[in-house]
Amino acid sequence: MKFSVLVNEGPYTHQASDTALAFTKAALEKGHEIFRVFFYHDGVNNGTRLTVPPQDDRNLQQMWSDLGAKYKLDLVVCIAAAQRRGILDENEAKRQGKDANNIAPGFRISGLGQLIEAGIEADRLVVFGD
Amino acid sequence: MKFSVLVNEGPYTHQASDTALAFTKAALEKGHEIFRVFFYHDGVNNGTRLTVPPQDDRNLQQMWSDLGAKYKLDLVVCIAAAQRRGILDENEAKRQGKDANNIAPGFRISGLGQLIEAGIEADRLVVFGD
Amino acid sequence: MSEGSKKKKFLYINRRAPYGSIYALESLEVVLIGAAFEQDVSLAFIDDGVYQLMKDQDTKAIGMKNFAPTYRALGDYGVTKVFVEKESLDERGLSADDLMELVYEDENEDYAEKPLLTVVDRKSLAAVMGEQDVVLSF
Amino acid sequence: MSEGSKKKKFLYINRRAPYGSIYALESLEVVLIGAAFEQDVSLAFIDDGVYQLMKDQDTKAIGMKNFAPTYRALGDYGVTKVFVEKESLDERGLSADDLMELVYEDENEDYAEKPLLTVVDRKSLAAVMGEQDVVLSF
Amino acid sequence: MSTLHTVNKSPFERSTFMSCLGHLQPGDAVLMIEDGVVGARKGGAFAGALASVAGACKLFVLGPDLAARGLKESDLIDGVTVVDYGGFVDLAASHDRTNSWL
Amino acid sequence: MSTLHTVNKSPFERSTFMSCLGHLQPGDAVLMIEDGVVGARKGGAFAGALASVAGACKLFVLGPDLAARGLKESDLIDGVTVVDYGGFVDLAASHDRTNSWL
Repeated sequence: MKFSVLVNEGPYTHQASDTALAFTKAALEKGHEIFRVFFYHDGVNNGTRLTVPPQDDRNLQQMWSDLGAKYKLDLVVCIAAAQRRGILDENEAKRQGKDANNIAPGFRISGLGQLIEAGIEADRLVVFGD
Repeated sequence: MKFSVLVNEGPYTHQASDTALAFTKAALEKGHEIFRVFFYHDGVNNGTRLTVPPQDDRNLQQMWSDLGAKYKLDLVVCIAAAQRRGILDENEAKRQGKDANNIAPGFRISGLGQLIEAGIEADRLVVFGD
Repeated sequence: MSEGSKKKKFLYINRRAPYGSIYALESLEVVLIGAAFEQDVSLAFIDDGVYQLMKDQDTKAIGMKNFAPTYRALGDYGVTKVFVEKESLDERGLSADDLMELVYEDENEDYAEKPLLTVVDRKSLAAVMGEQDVVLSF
Repeated sequence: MSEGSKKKKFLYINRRAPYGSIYALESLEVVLIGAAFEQDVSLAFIDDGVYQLMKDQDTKAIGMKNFAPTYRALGDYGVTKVFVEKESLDERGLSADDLMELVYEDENEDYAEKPLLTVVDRKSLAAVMGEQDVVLSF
Repeated sequence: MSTLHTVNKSPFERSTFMSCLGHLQPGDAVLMIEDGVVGARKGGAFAGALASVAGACKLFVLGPDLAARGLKESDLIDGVTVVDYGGFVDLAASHDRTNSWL
Repeated sequence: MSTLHTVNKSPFERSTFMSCLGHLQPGDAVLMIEDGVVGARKGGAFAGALASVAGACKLFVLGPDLAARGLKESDLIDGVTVVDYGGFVDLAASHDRTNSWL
């Protein structure tokens, strides 16, 4: 079956990202397809490569990037939500005249239409949030 | 009177930062002193200079930086919370081997002890959060 | 729509008051972007979500943009199934009179102006939820 | 402490369950750092905060660090006034037996081992709240 | 030695509002801010609980938040005073401590 | 045509748990995850409300979240099934849609 996953909160503050990651992994291990993981609201904060969690804690950005690389996942950060919260890739940083970017490997920034498409194309959309 | 302010949530997602800013401004305009504004939990996300809010929306980072400059406010971002969430200044980025930093002008990164001190030194500590 | 393309039933459930958090505004952004995809869209306002539709919202003093007028455009975006839960109004001491008078022009009836909001009871709304392909709650 | 230095009464109120959000953990980090300042510290566990003290927390399967053992160190940090609200336990079908058995060594009584948690009723806790200089709620 | 309690969430969404009311001392003040202002509306399910503490405690709502949610002073239960951000500062200054119910 | 409802917050903290129970259709399933698992504890204030829907709907809790909060299967009201993340996936697949009460 084809799933899409929506992550609405950032890492650490709420459990949403942890649960979404565990769900996504379990679905893949059962042979399901993940059409897309879309990050909205504070969920975009999962996609910064500048996090330095404590050494005895999990690194959620790294875990998403690793899972994405292993299964070739489409990890999409909403552009409008990302701009409000300061998540930029190289192109966006240039376009907005910012002197740095912080997007993590394996994440891409795109529009909200990708969320609607994720709902249309997948058999099930599962949402995680606050 | 001497106030300290604690901001526990990031900009836009919750109203906490807006209300804290309005409170701080009103206190200053009444002639009170603001000993420190401390940003904890997701509150550290107020301190990234990479945000690009929509043109018809407020820019909370800019408003904090401006208010800070006008009144010489001590705007302190908690280092432990900031590392978890990817808010770094130049020193921290170097120390952690990161290729970019995102701290906004007028904010400084320091330890949780600064929050305790803010509670001890101010006559009142007022907290804003989710 | 062409026969081959997919048309799904999308329900957006709005449960939170506006301004205290961004969910109401960012939900509206999804609905407006989603309109371009010509899906079968419904909106439901339940629990504190009913406050999103209040008349006379004035956000000047909190320094935030008043996005309530945007709900007036829903009809133009082809979103005409908009439900408000009666029990949610009742619990809050509100009635339909406290809400904005929203209308849309029905293109199937010579653009006759019709009320956009339909107040329904909890049981009916639960039935609407049970008919969807995709449910997004904000 | 020297006579001139300030000593204030700090109360940390823990209201949320652990793991679902980070507030419980980051509250504990404040308490431990704050201990170095030798203030007059109290902790209160009310509402869902009582779940932070549950016995037998096992976080292996959620992939998060179990920080419950850290509460055992509170006494070593000089934090010995730790209140648990009785009504909050009752509403959740919990009793003091469901909580970790935490102790501290009383340095004023030849390091006698004493229970760290004191179960108090809501009214008493409200009185404790009213005696503080600084109240932080997480 | 009284406390200013602030409540920033709707009682219809979170338990903080009722938890706050359950921990008041006589002479304390409650200030409803942000989404918390909706709890003070006349005819709402929590109006009675709020009114029951109005004798022993003073009740306030933040006007800017009230207006944003389309509510007017006349929509509120009796005994609630509307203040602006300056009034919030005054309340924080005139009480011995602030307890933010988050 | 049944729905999997997920509830991720404690009923003692938020209204989502009760709002979800109020919007169930016969044949639906409710899965309590994250802090939501505490609502299924025997003797708790919401145990009765949950038990009252157990006839028409199936009830589940996410085991990893239950263990993290120091709760065991034997602590739960009757009629609640414990699943792991794989079971969560199976439930999402076997119902026509998922409704996350956020």
